[in-house]
Amino acid sequence: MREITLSKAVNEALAEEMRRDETVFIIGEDVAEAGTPFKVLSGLVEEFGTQRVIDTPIAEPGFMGLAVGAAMTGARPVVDLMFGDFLFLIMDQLCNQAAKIHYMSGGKLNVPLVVRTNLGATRRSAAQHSQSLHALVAHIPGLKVALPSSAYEAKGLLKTAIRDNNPVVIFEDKLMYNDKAPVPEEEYLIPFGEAAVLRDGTDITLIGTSSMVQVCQKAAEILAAEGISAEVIDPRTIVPLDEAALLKSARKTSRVIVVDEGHQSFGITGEIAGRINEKAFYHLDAPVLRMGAMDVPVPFSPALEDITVPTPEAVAANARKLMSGEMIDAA
Amino acid sequence: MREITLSKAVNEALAEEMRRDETVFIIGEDVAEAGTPFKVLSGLVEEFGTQRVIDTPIAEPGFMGLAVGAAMTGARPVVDLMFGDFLFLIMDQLCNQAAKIHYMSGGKLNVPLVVRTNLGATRRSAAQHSQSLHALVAHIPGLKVALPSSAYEAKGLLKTAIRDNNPVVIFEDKLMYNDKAPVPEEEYLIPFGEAAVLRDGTDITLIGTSSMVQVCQKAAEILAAEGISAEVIDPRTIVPLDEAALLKSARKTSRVIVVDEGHQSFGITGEIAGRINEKAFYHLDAPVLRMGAMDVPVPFSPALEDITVPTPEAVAANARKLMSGEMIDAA
Amino acid sequence: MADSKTNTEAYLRMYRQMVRIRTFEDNANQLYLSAKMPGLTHMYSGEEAVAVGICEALTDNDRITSTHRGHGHCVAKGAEFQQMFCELLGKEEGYCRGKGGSMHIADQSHGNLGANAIVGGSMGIATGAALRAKMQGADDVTVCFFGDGATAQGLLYEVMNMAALWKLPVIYACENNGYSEYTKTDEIAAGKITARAEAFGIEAFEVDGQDVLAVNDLATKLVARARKGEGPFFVELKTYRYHGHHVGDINREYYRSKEEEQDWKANRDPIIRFRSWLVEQGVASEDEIEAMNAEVKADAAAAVDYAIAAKYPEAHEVDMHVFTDIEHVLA
Amino acid sequence: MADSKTNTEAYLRMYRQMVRIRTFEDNANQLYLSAKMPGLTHMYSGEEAVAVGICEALTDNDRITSTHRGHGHCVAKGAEFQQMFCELLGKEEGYCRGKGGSMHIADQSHGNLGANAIVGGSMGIATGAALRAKMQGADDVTVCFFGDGATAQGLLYEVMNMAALWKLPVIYACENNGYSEYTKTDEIAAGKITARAEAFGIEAFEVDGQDVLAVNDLATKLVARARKGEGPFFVELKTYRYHGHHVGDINREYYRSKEEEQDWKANRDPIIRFRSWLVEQGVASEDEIEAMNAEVKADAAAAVDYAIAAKYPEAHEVDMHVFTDIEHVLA
Ligand SMILES: Cc1ncc(C[n+]2csc(CCOP(=O)(O)OP(=O)(O)O)c2C)c(N)n1
Ligand SMILES: Cc1ncc(C[n+]2csc(CCOP(=O)(O)OP(=O)(O)O)c2C)c(N)n1
Ligand SMILES: [Mg+2]
Ligand SMILES: [Mg+2]
Repeated sequence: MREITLSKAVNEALAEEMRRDETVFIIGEDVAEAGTPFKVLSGLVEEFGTQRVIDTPIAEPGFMGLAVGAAMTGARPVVDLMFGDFLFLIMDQLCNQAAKIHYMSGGKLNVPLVVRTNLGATRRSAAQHSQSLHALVAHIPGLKVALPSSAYEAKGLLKTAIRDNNPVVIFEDKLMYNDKAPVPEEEYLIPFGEAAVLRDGTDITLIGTSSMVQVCQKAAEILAAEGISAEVIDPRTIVPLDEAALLKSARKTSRVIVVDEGHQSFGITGEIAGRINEKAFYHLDAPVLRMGAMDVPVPFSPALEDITVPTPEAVAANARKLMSGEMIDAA
Repeated sequence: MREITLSKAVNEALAEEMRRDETVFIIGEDVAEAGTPFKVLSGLVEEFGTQRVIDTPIAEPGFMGLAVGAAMTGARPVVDLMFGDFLFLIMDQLCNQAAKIHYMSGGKLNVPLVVRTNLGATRRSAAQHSQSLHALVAHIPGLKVALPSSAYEAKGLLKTAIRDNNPVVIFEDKLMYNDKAPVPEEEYLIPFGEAAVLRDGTDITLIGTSSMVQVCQKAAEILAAEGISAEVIDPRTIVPLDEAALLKSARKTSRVIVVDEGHQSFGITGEIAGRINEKAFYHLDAPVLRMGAMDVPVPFSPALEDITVPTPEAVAANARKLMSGEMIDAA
Repeated sequence: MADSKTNTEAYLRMYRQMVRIRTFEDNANQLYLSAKMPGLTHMYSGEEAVAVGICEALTDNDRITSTHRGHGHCVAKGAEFQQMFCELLGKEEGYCRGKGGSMHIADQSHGNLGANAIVGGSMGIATGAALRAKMQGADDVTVCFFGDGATAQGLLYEVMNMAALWKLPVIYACENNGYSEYTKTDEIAAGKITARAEAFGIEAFEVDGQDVLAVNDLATKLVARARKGEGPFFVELKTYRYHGHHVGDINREYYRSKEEEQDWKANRDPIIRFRSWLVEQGVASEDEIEAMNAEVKADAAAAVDYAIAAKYPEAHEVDMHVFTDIEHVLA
Repeated sequence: MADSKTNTEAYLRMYRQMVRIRTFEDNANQLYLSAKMPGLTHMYSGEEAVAVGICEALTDNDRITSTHRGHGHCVAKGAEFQQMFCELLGKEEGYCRGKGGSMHIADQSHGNLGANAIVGGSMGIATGAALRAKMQGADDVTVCFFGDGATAQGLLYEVMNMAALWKLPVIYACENNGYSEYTKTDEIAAGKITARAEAFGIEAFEVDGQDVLAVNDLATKLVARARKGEGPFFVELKTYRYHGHHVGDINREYYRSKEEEQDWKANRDPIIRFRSWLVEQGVASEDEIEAMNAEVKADAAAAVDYAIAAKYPEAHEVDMHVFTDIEHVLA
């Protein structure tokens, strides 16, 4: 199969959906000629024109609000939010408005929009351009949340997001834009709420999201070399969450580590660990371990930044601890 | 001891701190003559004048920003955010600015401010005036988060918050403003990071936050009548979190329910349950149960709203399940 | 332009709509006072000429966004008493199946995109609806209603900038009733409100909001121009609310005098003024008007009775309408 | 007013500061190109007269807030090369111990409250610092620097409203360099920028940002007036950035021509212009100027060498400075 970058995969998804459905449009800062600072959208304005690839002023709450209104009246806006950190600016329009309008109207109004944004540190971009804020939106009922971990997933999930009749927030990993993966030429969609088992294993389950899927995969390789068989699962969407797949794996391996790049406390790992602990409790040989980004603002200095994010080595080390029963003393 | 309302307790805390420290001031909408819609601040403008009890236009991001700047230059602003739901409007100033400035400046700049706001449903105020959004701010490193559950705690925690050199968000329960509790005449402070054991018990631990403390207390009474001895713990602050106290109780009783009024998913209960599961795993006879508000926008209709929030009966029912071993089959 | 027959119909329709709003509010207030309505609500009484004068210039394809003080807009845009009262009481037959309540009534069938409990929260939505119309090549116009207090929200300036840049068919209708909750407008609004729109190159107008014909005249002209792509426009309508900020705001002499209220009611009431004019002009006789009033009163009474007797939504509706495609999200 | 001796000193100081900025940027760019600097940075070259002309009118007690393009403000407000380069390279001796980096440099000792990576993010902070000064009865003035693109952020209008209502000693300095990232200003800014401030009753001025004397003249007058309580003020400074939006923005002909760039550099360079004037007026000879230039160059080279050799912060610093009172938050 051909291999394309995540960036290209996103671009294709948008182009295909815009060709298919003329109500789809893109709105955000420097999305047209510039094709965004990440150059993800290059070429789209040439095909679809400035009426459907709309450059806005630097007014995130404003254009997010416009997208809500356009979505309520029949369009399918794809909002380009340049950095995930800017979510803080659009929270009211996203969480008080978009997320709630279908419910508050008793099902009469729909808000079919997508917010495309990103997450991930270690780009030396410091505390306001490096956050992974997916937990915040996952906490708000009415929003779906997708976390692709490869070019393949980025395309399939984005196409699904655009066709969804609900507001969806999709986070791409900034560091992955140039990573290639096999992506079919033919059209495909990835349904929401279906986790992918990326590697089968029997001793321990590594649940990774987004950027942390690769980390889990690498950890699994390290562990394999030591004779430990790790299963790697990628939930792909955290709302809806494929609880059944996660529980199935947990019951099989009896040991689980959840790895996510959001801050560890009050984030994704607590939720997933909480559900597994509750619903697979008697199958577990050890507590579910959680590994998120450190609970500190992301530091600029490379000497500090790199240690704030889980690494394959750290995941493998924790896996060994779980296997050896070391956690028993701790707990 | 005299009994006063939570509203009066907050008012006293502010008045005392404003008398003690002239850098303390209040800023927000209708805080002066009107004393806020909840009338919590009545009388303060008369004592401290409009220079220190400042009525603002309806511009939450704006006055939050002003507070950050004033705090960085030596003042101690207490921001009055009329409804917790409006947090979505101030997230950038609170989470990208206030929370990170001390860290980003390598410890050179401080942001000693307090955001006083509220949480809680069942007031028939619908989806945009009923949310309990403390999980969102707890997820952001650099913010302390206090959740008083009585007039006594409201006063002691607010005074501590005002003296803290970091940004603190304190959530009052809207429904509790008129609830009375014993509050000493003499000055006292409640340190952050120290949970309160409100009721001793041996069979099960009920961890409740804010509005859910009363629910846990009532559940404990129901259970006591049935011969089940429940311990009730109130963390009082969730950042910092008194993990040691929670673990101690969990290890003692071996069964835990965490009850919180924020949405259940990706919220407070997952974090607390996650930590207990991890660190007290081999002491637990059953999985830690989590009870949050339903993962739905808060509905207006009383017929629906009341069933979205945990009740004493529901907590007691879950406690019985845990005691009877019913959860074993489920897990 | 229109012949006298048409004008007569329009005049009587406008009169009738103003009376319907006043009558609706009187009943809503009564429901509150008799503790039959859950929560609080904000009365539109006194401002009827604004909503009616503007909505009379619109078709069902044109859209509006409304505010916390939204009953007037809702009635003026064509809504029925019965579904409105049902919504206010949280009943299943309400416009939003009881899930929205007073602050979230939406009536999609007549182009009312909904009230909003976030002050200024619908400015983006209205502008986005206008963007959608323009993208579709439709000549529909959207009117965005908001109060003087809402002009303090930065979102307004973000969306006016985009509306001006892109010549969107949106009319910003600022209902200046002199108060922002419990505060006089001049204490919270610097400079001149219309100048703020003009600074973005938007034509702005001031009009007496108590004179339904003046409002309707201006609205008719601006709507026609907006349809031709000459928008956006900004209109400041000077008006007054008779009740407190909400139904519970009874003792309000600390922020405005009884004399002031009395003066507006006695000398500038939009219904009394228009009624005299209708009689003077021979459009309707006193008797005809009294009959119309009585009919409206009877309609309202019947609707209230109906709503009181109507049923609440079933408990199982609580987790419906969170997403369009998941029937029961918690099932 | 000032005697010629003083003027001479001031002139030479301004010239020197402009050269220092240009030299700093040339070195920073070189560090980027030689892959010695982590991340990206935004060059101030071309805009030197703005920062220098304004900051020359301020004392160390006056404050500024800065932007993502902040090196110029930082140098002009008195910062040292060594600590600045250390910060850019993420070293422990940097102004922020390497935690902030280019986009977050703050230098409290000279009243620089910090750069900001959120466009418009410091508008509230600056206004709040002015509020604090006013509350203290101090006559300190705060200057808020921001770009033309930032005028699209609603926050500006929220804080200008409050600054105008409360007559705060703040000067909004809009550096209009014609571009907002990769987009021309007139494509994203409707109407007239100064009119937006005037609409709030704020006196607004336009000035040639390439003429350091014109900038300094105006700034001196406005600072003096602001000290007397006649503020706030708004100044639009027409200027130009020589480099791309950031150091990585190399191929930029799709949004602006090489001719345009060449024209500004050749004909409107603030340093060349001022240098000629100094020589013409006999304030300094060509030789003196060359000597000054050489000295600055040597300073910068030494500082760069120092910074390259300097050490990174220790790993244990990663969880310091999250809170003022918790040494290691994750300990
Ligand atoms: C973002 C936000 N801030 C504050 C409030 C509380 N609040 C509700 S209505 C109101 C006053 C609105 O004044 P105005 O816009 O003039 O409308 P009016 O009530 O006069 O019709 C306020 C402050 C709110 N609902 N939303
Ligand atoms: C809230 C926010 N939106 C977008 C960006 C990305 N961004 C960084 S600088 C910039 C352009 C700023 O333009 P202007 O204010 O004119 O400043 P200039 O770069 O021209 O100095 C943009 C869009 C950001 N950092 N913050
Ligand atoms: Mg008003
Ligand atoms: Mg610019």
